[in-house]
Amino acid sequence: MALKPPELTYMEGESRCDYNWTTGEVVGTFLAALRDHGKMLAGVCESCGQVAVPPTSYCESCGSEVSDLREVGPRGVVMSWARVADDFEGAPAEAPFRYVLVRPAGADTELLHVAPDDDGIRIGATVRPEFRPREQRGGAITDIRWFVPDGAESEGS
Amino acid sequence: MLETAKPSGGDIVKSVTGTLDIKYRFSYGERYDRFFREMRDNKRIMGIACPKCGAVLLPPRPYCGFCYTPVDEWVELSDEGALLTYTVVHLPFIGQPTEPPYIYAFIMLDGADVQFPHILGEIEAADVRSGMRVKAVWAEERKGTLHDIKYFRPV
Amino acid sequence: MTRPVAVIGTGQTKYVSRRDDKNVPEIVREAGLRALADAGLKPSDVDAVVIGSAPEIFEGVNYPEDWIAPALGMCPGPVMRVHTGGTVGAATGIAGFYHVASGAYDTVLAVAYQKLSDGVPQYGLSACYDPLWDRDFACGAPALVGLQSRQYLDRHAPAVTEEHGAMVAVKNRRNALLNPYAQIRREITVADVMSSPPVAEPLKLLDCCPTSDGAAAMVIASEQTARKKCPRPAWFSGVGTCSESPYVPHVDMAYPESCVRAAQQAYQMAWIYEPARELDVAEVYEAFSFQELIWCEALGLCRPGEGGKLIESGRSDLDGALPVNTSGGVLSSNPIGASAMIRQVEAAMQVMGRAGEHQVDGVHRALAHSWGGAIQFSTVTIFSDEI
Amino acid sequence: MIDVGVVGWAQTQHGTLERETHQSLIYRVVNEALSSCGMSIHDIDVVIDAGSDFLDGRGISTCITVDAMGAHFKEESKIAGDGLLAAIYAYMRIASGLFDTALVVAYGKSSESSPRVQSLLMTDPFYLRPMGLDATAAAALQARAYMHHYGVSEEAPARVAVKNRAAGATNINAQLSSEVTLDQVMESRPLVSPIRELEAAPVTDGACAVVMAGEEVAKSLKVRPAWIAGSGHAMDAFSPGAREIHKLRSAALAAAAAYKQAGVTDPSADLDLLEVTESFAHQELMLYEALGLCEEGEGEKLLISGATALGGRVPVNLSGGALCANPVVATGLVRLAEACARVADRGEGDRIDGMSKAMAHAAGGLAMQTAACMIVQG
Repeated sequence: MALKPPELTYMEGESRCDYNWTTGEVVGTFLAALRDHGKMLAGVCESCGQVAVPPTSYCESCGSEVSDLREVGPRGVVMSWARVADDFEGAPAEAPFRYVLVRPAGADTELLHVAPDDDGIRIGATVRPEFRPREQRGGAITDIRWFVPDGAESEGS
Repeated sequence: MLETAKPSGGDIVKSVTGTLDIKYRFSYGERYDRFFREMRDNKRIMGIACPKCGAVLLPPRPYCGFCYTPVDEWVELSDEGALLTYTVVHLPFIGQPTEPPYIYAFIMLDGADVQFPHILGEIEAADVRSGMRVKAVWAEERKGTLHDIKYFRPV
Repeated sequence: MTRPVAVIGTGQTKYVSRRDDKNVPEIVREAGLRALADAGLKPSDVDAVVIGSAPEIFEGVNYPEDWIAPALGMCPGPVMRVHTGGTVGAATGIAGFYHVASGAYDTVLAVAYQKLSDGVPQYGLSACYDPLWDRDFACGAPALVGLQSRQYLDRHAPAVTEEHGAMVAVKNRRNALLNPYAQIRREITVADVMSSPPVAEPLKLLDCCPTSDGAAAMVIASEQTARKKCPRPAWFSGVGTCSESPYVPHVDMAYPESCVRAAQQAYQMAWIYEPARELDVAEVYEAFSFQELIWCEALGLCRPGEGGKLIESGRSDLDGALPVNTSGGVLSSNPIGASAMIRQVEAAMQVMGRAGEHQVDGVHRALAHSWGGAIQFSTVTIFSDEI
Repeated sequence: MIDVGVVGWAQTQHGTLERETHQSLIYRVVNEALSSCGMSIHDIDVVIDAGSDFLDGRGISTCITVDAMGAHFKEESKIAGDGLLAAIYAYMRIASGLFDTALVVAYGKSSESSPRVQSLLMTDPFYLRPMGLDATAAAALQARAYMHHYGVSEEAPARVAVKNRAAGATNINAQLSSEVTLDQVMESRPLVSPIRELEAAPVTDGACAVVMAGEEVAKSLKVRPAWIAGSGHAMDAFSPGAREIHKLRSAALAAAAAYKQAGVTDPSADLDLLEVTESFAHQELMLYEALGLCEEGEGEKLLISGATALGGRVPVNLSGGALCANPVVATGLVRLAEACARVADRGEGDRIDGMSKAMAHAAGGLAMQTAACMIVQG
């Protein structure tokens, strides 16, 4: 009664679960403003005055309440970027594309987003958000399709 | 405050949905490999005996959980044993291979000192009693998992 | 000997099935700021934060402390997350105790939370089982505790019956009527419990805890700060935890040895010889009704097999000699990762005299218990009104 | 705080260990750590462990590893994050006076799932996850910002990889034990540029265990301990865009706390060795600055001076660091084990003459949001 091959090496498994995350008022308002108005709102800390985008209901810098939201941008400055060459599952854009940290005009922090793989995307460059058409927006950070170099023609327009 | 910035076109976004789907490759390791191949190929349930405290252990590990001694002595166990405790599961859950209601049980196999988890078949829930004798019903097609036993039936 | 450490403030959110106005960090912040306010402190008075939550799969974020801790106004600062399963809320409070007892920090904020409605709780619990062993048969927590409850009932029949479990459910839901934070606040009868649908027999729906969103927090401080900030601190007088393997001979789910040992350790540290007589209140982690009886036996609050007699006698009622689960217990609110800390919070509040309508008169010593894993992790914390 | 010594340590061979389970790895490494100091599991009062449920594919994975750690009927608690944080908690336990000995265990088997997905799980559901941001992309943004801000050359991170791979070539436990040239690194495949394949840590399975004891027990053992002189940990803001991403504020704060406790005023003079968690090569340069080995922006200069290489003034990662083996969760605890081996006077091969004080560093979060440090001395 010898043991036969094949050896048992791996058991395939998966963890699959659906989520429905409560956003809270500040996050929910920010996402709705993207969807309904194509605008970026930043949170203003009532104590240290930091203007943070995207906003949280508490200041990540000093911990105080953030109760005032104000529009920032739409133009912003690229503070850093990174180039993705290969596609991956769940990628926010078709490769090649670039991740960018953009500081919108009037904000003290940076928003993480994506940009086309364009030499105009470099540190210090001015960019502007390109929103998806109104009917394609669902109230998500991806309602901004990406940030393009300011002055560039948007694709398909 | 928030009101001033609230979009007039619609309500705020109350929640965001998403799905996690993470794939794993769980290593059997040398012990589970041997254990499940014995089930798959030979319809045998194997325990491991601790040389120090003498306990016959399940599931197979490289050590005795009780006295932390290295263990390596494989012992064949009976596929028959006594029902330690049981519960009738009515609650459905994601990924459940058996449709509820079913009887989930801890069985003390003859020759083992640690419980073996499985389900019961060929018996009505009302007739189950702790301590009753049960025996494995082996699956025709076996792949090296606990499902190589279909269920335990009353003796 | 270790230096004295006390709870000087507590905070809780209202426990609800779906908190739809705040996200996870915001709920944690709510409880944390309430605890600080209760202690008369500001976030800047805190030297370190300890966070606790159960499996990350509940909310689908790994290392959630990285996301959440900044909401407590502590960043940049020292943050540590404890992660021990069902016991985690208590293990978080205990980690807070060691942060201060070690002399490393003076004032620590300990927060535990769960937002179960963001995910699928029973799936999260089923994923706790070994994928190569018992995952396919086990079903969340009810199946495991179904096995435990059956073992307990069979051992002590006829002295313990299914009705005794129902009486626990009735008592704790009645206590919850007095607790503004409790989720389930509805009077029920033994008949209601007995006729509720089966979940994992012998557990019926009303024998089971709900799933909740919520957070609980404690401010834990050194003697110097406690004396300055709190008229009646709840001193940590006994702390014990014990883990056990589920895969060793003689595992006894009906009288878990990890619980017995954790209690012995805590009693020894607190100089308690007769827990049933010397304790004034006890909060035990009864996620399912029969567990209250099992824990009371293992903690020495009654003799083994006398759990039925205990609940029948009224001794564990709110106006009894040793009230158990004055808060309404886990049966009334269950944000899993916070549930064990809620036990500590209630015990501390009873000692501090801040338990409101469910305050028991003259509490000097209170016990908080929790269990976790495959009924294999136990914690016992004793709070006292004097060092 | 009372004196606590690290008395025993061990790590597994690191690599893709497909025939090992979490339990077999843990059992072996714990036994080796115990025997390194002549102790038995029965001498251990408390076990503090670190693991990641998502990485393990199980909730509360201690349910089935607690016995492998020898924690049956013991005090045991689990910390999320790196094993070095667990070591800090174990240190507190002994310092409280309630425990004489502690065992610290950390393990990770990254080969059982996708590292990209694992790091994506660290993102929040609202702002970062929809962008698919993983650890490499976050580190790439950090690398570009850092290099731009201080005018760091493109070769500088590659030089870190060359240095650490050379060091790793002598480390018998390392996963990657071959030297690489500057050209090889520069020509390696871009992952998320500016990060290249050879500038990123490998996918590793491995475990580490450390035994600690209070003064009395530590002095009663036949082997000399490495005494804990200081420790600290810190967390920065979560949002990468809300941090000054070209600096490592959490590492600076964690180190400052450890330095204060240990009486270290000039780290590059007072420390003889550092073991740091450079999951990506540029991070070692940033750490030189954050940990006070040089001025802000001078990391590349320090590297080129040779000060941080073997034989230099303040060697960093003589083990080869995370670039040669990165068993996540255990990576930082491995740094502690390596640091102890270099400074403890145990008459073994690993100790380096003249070295008496070393610091171990661990990192966590996207783009090093969190840090932990522990200083040990022989």
